[in-house]
Amino acid sequence: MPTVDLDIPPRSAYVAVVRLVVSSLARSAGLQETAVDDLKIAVSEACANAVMSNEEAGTQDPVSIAWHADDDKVEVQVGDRGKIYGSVGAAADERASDRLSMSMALLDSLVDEFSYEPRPDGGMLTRLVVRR
Amino acid sequence: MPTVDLDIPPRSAYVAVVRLVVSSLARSAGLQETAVDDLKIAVSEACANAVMSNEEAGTQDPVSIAWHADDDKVEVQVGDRGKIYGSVGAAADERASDRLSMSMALLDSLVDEFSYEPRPDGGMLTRLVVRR
Amino acid sequence: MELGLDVRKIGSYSVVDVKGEIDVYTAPKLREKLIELVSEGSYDVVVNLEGVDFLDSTGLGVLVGALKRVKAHDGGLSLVCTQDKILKIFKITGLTKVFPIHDSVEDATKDPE
Amino acid sequence: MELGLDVRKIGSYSVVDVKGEIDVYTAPKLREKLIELVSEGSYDVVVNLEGVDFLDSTGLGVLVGALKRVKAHDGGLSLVCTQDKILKIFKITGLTKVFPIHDSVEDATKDPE
Ligand SMILES: Nc1ncnc2c1ncn2[C@@H]1O[C@H](COP(=O)(O)OP(=O)(O)O)[C@@H](O)[C@H]1O
Ligand SMILES: Nc1ncnc2c1ncn2[C@@H]1O[C@H](COP(=O)(O)OP(=O)(O)O)[C@@H](O)[C@H]1O
Repeated sequence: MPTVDLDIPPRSAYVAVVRLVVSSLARSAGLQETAVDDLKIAVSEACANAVMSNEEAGTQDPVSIAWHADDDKVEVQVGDRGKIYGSVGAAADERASDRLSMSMALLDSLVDEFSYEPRPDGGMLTRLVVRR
Repeated sequence: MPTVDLDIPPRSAYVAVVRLVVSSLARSAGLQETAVDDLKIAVSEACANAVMSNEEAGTQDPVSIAWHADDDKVEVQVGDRGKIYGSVGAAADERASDRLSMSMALLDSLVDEFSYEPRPDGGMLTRLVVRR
Repeated sequence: MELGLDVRKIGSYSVVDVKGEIDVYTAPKLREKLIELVSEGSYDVVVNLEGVDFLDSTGLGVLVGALKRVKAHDGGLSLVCTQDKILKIFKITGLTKVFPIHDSVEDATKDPE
Repeated sequence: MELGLDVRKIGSYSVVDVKGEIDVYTAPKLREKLIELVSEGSYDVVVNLEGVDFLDSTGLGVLVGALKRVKAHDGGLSLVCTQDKILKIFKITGLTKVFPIHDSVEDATKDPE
């Protein structure tokens, strides 16, 4: 039932504070330490993806993190208004698609349910579910 | 310029996460350690006041914390939709008005500017400013 | 968030070692513990705040309430605190004049001359 | 958020002791440091992750990029890591097959037989 919403500027410096919030809420929600760490990494990845596409696109719309815990699961949604990620230019010699595929591998294996989809009104939405 | 918005359930268990967020943002914004601590206490007080009036009123509307930093100041607003605070019943033998007057003394002395006012549409708004 | 509350007897004193953050969420646990002590007949109470990272007005309210309770039994409540950021809270609210504040538990539990 | 980056020479190796969180914000600082090392002629690099609390895909991307760079000079890049939560990140992304991962800096800087 309890919902926490956090909006950050779409800039990489703010992802750390999201990790603090998620760790704290996950611990308070009674998740085990490993589950707390896994969810923290997953949410951080989702935010990194959102922030990078926004930094690239130069948008100012916030990245929105929604935390929702109930008796049988924790769900975190990360939404942004950046451009679609695949089109982001690769920085230097680290190809962005290498990074994105590693990010997707992490998201996929660290939570019980994961989806990453365009939003009808622009940007992407990452949905993460941890079952208790 | 950068704005961070955090909405928490109007329950006391969530005030700790607000402190984490404020400390982290204040430190990143370059405030000195004492100023970080002072702002953390002030925001926590504002949230405690908001949460207590909501718990008393049994409302579910979130308490909203807005962080806004620019070159010359940091401003934090804490808004709620609870009932007006003075009317909250005192718990046991600790009179709520004693606590509230201590809270007001802390708010008043820990930040450079402080106001605590009813919102036109219900609830209270606390505004805190720290000048750099 | 856990609030650590350990009680030990030193002479006629009951010393409560508090660990963690005393805020609107955890203060009720401290209140219960202090009420329990008084109801068990402990009227000379020392609250050791050296392990406390954070203290807000709800925590102050609990301490003031406990002071009133022990005073009703001719007892006393003193604090142990050397941390500047916690002492500041007592100064701002004028409570340094209300509570005896000691540098150590040893000091707080010395028998009156 | 600060990322600690200290470089020391052990024999022919350049050891980078990293402290803090490697994420989308701090990873560029690590990338710069590793590019700087290679441009100064250090092709045998050890990245010590024992002081790292957090590592994400941008950090992995930087390590993979640095590996490619030292390999272009017939060098190598190995890691020091014993923390389960960090090793897990390398396992999930298949990078345990790409990087030699050692238990200690001593191990990582032993001369090849
Ligand atoms: N929803 C998803 N779930 C799992 N993997 C995904 C998902 N979306 C993309 N990927 C993976 O991420 C990597 C990068 O995908 P893509 O955005 O198409 O990158 P690029 O356009 O740079 O090739 C690919 O390996 C792809 O399989
Ligand atoms: N905006 C404010 N600034 C400073 N002190 C205030 C402010 N609002 C209330 N207070 C103080 O808080 C205390 C409690 O005020 P009030 O809400 O009127 O309590 P009660 O109705 O319980 O008497 C009083 O001591 C009052 O002076």
